[in-house]
Amino acid sequence: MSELILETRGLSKDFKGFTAVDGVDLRVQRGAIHALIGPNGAGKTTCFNLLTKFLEPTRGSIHFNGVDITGEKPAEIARRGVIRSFQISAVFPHLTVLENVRIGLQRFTGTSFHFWKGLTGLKQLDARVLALLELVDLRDMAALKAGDLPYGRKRALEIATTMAMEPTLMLLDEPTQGMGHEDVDRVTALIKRVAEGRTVLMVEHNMKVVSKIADRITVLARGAVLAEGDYAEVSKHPAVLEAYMGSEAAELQGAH
Amino acid sequence: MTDLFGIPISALLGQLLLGLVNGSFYAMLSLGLAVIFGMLNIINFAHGALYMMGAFLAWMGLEYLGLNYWMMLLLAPLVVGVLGILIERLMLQWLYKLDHIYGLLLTFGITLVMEGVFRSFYGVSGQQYQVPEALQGATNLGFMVLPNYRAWVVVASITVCLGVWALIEKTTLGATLRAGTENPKLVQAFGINVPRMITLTYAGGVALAAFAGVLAAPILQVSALMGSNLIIVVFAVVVIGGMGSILGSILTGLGLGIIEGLTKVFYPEASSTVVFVVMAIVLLVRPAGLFGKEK
Amino acid sequence: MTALASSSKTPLNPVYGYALLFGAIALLPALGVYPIFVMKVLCFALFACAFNLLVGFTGLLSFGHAAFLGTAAYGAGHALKVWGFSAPLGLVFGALAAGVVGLGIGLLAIKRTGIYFSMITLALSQMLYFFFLQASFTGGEDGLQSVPRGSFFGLDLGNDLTLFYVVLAIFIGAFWLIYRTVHSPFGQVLTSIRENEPRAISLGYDVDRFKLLAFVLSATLAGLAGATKTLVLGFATLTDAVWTTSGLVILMTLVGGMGTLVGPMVGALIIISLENKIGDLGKVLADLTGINWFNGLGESVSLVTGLIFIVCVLAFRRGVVGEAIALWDKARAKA
Amino acid sequence: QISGDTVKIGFITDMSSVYADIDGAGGVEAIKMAIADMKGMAGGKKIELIFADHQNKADVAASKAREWIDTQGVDMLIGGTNSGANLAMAKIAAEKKRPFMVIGAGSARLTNEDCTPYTIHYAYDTVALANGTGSAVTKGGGKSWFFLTADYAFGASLQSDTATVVGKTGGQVLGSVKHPLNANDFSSFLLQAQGSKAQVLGLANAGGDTINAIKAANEFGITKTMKLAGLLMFINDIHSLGLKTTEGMYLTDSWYWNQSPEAREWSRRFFEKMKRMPSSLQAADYSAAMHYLKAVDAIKTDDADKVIGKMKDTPINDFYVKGSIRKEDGRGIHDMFLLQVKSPKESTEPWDYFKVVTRIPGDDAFTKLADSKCPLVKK
Amino acid sequence: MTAALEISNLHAWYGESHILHGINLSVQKGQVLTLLGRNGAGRTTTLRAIMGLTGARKGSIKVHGVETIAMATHRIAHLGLGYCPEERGIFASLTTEENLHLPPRLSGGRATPMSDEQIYQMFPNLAERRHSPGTRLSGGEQQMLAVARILRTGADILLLDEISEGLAPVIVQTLARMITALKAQGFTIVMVEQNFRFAAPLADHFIVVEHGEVVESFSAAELPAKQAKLDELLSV
Ligand SMILES: Nc1ncnc2c1ncn2[C@@H]1O[C@H](COP(=O)(O)OP(=O)(O)OP(=O)(O)O)[C@@H](O)[C@H]1O
Ligand SMILES: Nc1ncnc2c1ncn2[C@@H]1O[C@H](COP(=O)(O)OP(=O)(O)OP(=O)(O)O)[C@@H](O)[C@H]1O
Ligand SMILES: [Mg+2]
Ligand SMILES: [Mg+2]
Repeated sequence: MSELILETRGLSKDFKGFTAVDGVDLRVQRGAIHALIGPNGAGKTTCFNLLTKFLEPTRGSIHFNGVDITGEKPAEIARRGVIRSFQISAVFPHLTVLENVRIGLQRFTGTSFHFWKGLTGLKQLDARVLALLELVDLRDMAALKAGDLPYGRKRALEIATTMAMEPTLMLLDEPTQGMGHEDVDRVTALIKRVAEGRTVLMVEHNMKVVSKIADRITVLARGAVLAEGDYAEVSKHPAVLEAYMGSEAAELQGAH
Repeated sequence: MTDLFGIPISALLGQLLLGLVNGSFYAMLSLGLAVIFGMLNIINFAHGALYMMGAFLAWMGLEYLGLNYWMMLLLAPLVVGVLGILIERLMLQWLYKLDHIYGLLLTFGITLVMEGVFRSFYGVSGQQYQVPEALQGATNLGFMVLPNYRAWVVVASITVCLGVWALIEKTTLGATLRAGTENPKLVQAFGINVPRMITLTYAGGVALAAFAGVLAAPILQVSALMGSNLIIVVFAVVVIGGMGSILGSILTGLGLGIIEGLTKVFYPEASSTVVFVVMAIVLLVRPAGLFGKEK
Repeated sequence: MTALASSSKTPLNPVYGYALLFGAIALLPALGVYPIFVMKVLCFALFACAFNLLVGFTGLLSFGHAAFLGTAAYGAGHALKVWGFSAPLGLVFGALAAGVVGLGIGLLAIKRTGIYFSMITLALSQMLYFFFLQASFTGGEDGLQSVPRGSFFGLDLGNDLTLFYVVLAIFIGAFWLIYRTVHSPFGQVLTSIRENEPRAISLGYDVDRFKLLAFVLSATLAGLAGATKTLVLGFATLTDAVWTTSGLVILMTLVGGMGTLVGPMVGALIIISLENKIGDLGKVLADLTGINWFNGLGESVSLVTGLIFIVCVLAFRRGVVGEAIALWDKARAKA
Repeated sequence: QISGDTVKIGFITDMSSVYADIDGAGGVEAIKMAIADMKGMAGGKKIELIFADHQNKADVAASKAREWIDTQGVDMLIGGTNSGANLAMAKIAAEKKRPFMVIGAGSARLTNEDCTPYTIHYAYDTVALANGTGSAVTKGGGKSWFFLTADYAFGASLQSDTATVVGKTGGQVLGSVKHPLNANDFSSFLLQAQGSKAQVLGLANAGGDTINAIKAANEFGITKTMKLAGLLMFINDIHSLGLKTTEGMYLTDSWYWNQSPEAREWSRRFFEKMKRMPSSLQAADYSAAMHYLKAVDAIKTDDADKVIGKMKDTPINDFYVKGSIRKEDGRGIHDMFLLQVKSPKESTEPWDYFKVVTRIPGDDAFTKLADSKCPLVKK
Repeated sequence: MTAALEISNLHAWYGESHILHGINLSVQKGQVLTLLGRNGAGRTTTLRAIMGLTGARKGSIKVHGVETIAMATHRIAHLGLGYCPEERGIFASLTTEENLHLPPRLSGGRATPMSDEQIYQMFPNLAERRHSPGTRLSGGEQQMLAVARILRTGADILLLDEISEGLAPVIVQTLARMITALKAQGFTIVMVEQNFRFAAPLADHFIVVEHGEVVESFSAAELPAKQAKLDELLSV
């Protein structure tokens, strides 16, 4: 298999004459943690929505593992192993933590349309669910309603559910947004841990997180790729400093 | 004389004109629904009942107060508008944060209550309302004799529809309304009392329904149930038009009136279903409706 | 869902609770309760439970469920009366007919959500209503009359009591199926779709197909209710198919508690009793208050129904059973 | 031996919907008048009346009837308006063996295909209306007809019954157009009717549809070129439309309050209570209740079969009609009247609406026994 | 003298995320305050909280001495606030001129409202495009429109969120001149800026926000002394 797990060519999205994503060529290496950064409204979330086909691209194509998936439906793409999380927390609030993760695993049993069956068949999945919860330190909370979890824990649960899908490519939209310091550190470590053996593409504003774990960074601005490289390269890139990190920061840096 | 599928062209013209009369009602009612939906995100099920109330007010005005048609054409929408304010302030405003479904259910409940009240006071066989003096008689158009009142209905409702359209598309007030549907929070941050604007929009929307009701009073029997069959057809009109544009709801309303009129000639049995058939077809081809925007 | 979730934590298995409930219902005729009334309530309870499967567990508010009740009522009636089907076959035929209609309407409506979905189901069911009004086999305004009861696997259904137990058995069977569906792998996916549809999609579920299956299931069960009603009352009329009946079933579910398993049953009981007894209630009120207007209350069912709707939407959204569960949860949280 | 020591009459009709004015509360009052005229007693026992609104729903009517018989000990049922509801009630009454007197429903099926030994169709039926209006109008010179027909079973049977009569009496049907039930607008259909150049427009519909059709016919000036004939209309419809709109229309009814001194006398009493003149149905409610109570009083039992026998044996002779109930199928046989609506000038007092054009003898008006489709009739 | 704007211990939430954790600041009449901080630090949220546009709010916000924490958004605005949002908030269904005329005159505004002529003089681009739909304007023009729109209302406290973002240097210079002019006219201004070079010469006072808290607060005079600290706080 090729080195590239995901590649987009000229990916664009217009909203009523306004181009939110403008000819983006994104190349994600297999096994990398790839960060997508950029100012607010740069088109990052829109990019995610295009990659998972929650939005229909206006132009351009998407290739996953060398296959053109531009024409596929969201659920099909998910079944290929491209699983996303959402910018705004996305758990199933009235299901328990355990059930939340089990929904993810359940799809592989092929019984999802079986309305006449009891839940006993699903119980056999519980061991795996608990193992996943262990991974995100949620095992103790397995019986709680997901809606009752503190915010940071919900994000962790979301990651566990995403993990249950055995994703080859995880798309995380601002996984640390709205979290306190300790939660941020925890989730950062968690992402690092779960990224082993798979590929992660994440949107993140917190540069601490990005600098710590991202292998590669793409900077978007006004819908187009502004720069690409590792953290050291990107953080020195003048255009990036200008558009995202602030040119004065550089000036200040230069000043001392 | 030339024929089309065995029907003389002149007769067909007459039927088209009559379809336009019915279409005027659809247009006015779906316009009100569209305005309300645009601002409040509520499907106003009570629209039919308020239309009925408009017709009743016309009748009551004449019966009890001796107020003539023209007075009531002004007063009935005002009274219903005030009722709309009460409905919005006392009930609807608590529902905006909830699923839109609750607005639909609440206004459905209001419909039942209003129909029940009018029914318990006036029965159902209906009241008689005369065509106003000035509009009695008919005009011979050559291909048909058109009662003057029906001509007035078309003129009045198209004028009102275009007026509302112009108000919304061309004035500051309309600009505020449009902005309010786009981004209510920001508009409020500019110091505009958006909740009050919403209340007044609702009042305006239902006043349109009442206006249609007064227009309908001399043509139809004024009865408690006159709105309840109409409203579902108007819903279908709204689905076909797509809730997006004001102009869309007007055009769809008029267009469907005409399609219905033609059906009455060629296949009268289907005249009550044709709207729904059109709806099914439109949904298959364009799920968002003719003028609607996706999502 | 909440009903089960909370009771599953208690040591008492909910199955015992249901057994107790149905046992009590089975005894009602012996206690002198009019069996036909109970059967009617059971039919509507089934109708409401089927409806609730869609709105309460899938989050889709259909405003056209009368279409399924009506289709099955006419279908079963025609099969029993004209084609001479046996009672069980007639019921199955009616339910399946409703299921097929459900598939058709579902395919058109499922693409949209929220109020659009409601309006489309409403309009399509109204179209079906006009069809029933005009089709010759329905008897138009007069309805399809004198449908024979026949026998059910050798049991003579002419006897009200026999019929009662058969209807109860059908109800229990259907309720079991609903219970099963809610607590099945399929039900889990439905719940997840209702709670967060985009998330469910991102987990690889083709939500439209799940919704469609839920819609067809709900239609079929609503059909079973309609077919059973025809069998009990001996006729099928336009009332079964008219849009106000769709409104009624929403009210039942709302009053009882959307998304609870027993709620719709309670709602059906309350609303049907109200329809039957409101005249008496009016007389009592008139005597108590001396206001003569109350005497006419019996003629104002729709007014009272409307008021209940308003009160429920504004102040009582969880319904009787929903509120009870909430109280219970609160009390236990304190303990 | 009177069951439950009371003679209990159950009256189920439309009290809140389209037909509420024609029968409804006024019907209840009429029956109460009958009970009062019996001094509240029949066969030495108290008479009781219970009534209910069926909201024009057959299922409500049937469930009520069944429940009353099963749990309230109702001895006799009077059925108000709505054929569907009455057909359903007839089934229950027959099953439970209770006399069932149909007043407000018009469907001739009640004594034809769906007849039972317990059904008495007392006041009128669509066949009688068709015979009355169809033959009288045709004979009176309205030779060519066009029908405006409500598109459901009842409308179709009204049309076909009338068309048959028109044909028999030498008239001709030029065409018809079906309109949906509860149509909101009739102008288009009327234009088609006008295009037919027929002399008579037969309105084979009921209630609100008839009313709206007549209004539109006036508006489009169709009343100037065509005669309107309402195939199922009552005085209350004329009342709500007004004479100006309905002037000159024909309709058939079993009774008119101003037709005789005794009728006037009873109607004044009714007017005292209801502030409106009675419809033929309300008069028939009184008459039917009275006929039943007198039978019970005479034979001192409320046993269904015996009372029915007695009622069929006794001629009816009151302010409502002079006639009888046919033994074989329970059809009430009496004269019918072809009425024409007066012009506003001709009307001298409130509710003075009709001229009696012809009296149609009962034997001509109703289905002949030979033509009956009732399985009970032995041929 | 009461401050034009005084905030103490302000907390704010978006749904369940707790964004502001006790912000304290105050601005005197006629002063320019600049909020600095990294992406996502909570500066925009501070402005939105002042207008009552976040979810729940707690603490105290006084505008000209009037407590507004429990007020409806439109009432807050009428105390004399003009808000220019980060996303600009140009209405797509309105023309440029309609956008400009949308905000009404504020009853409590103390500044002299600018006339259309004055505004068009300041932003000639807008005059040219007054009849085209709002979102057809270029990003820079949209930014001008968003600022211009609140100058007509008579608001004397302006909340400006990243107005220099995405604009060509010339326009940024125009804006800088405009702010200087406004300041001279007595306007009170609270700015959120990423562009330090733009903000530095304009502001009387600086505040650095980090994770929803004020971590530094100093006046323009202290700027050179704080440079190193700032550098650390804002560095990426
Ligand atoms: N459905 C839509 N219709 C119209 N415009 C949209 C739509 N969705 C997004 N946009 C616009 O597209 C642009 C990019 O939005 P997007 O959500 O992708 O930004 P982002 O990079 O994720 O920003 P943030 O960091 O604030 O989340 C924004 O200007 C936004 O307003
Ligand atoms: N509507 C919202 N819902 C949930 N979280 C939000 C919302 N808007 C902003 N946030 C989060 O609140 C935090 C503070 O955001 P804010 O917009 O105030 O940052 P900022 O300092 O203005 O940065 P910048 O504008 O440069 O991104 C961020 O983590 C952001 O993701
Ligand atoms: Mg985003
Ligand atoms: Mg910001």
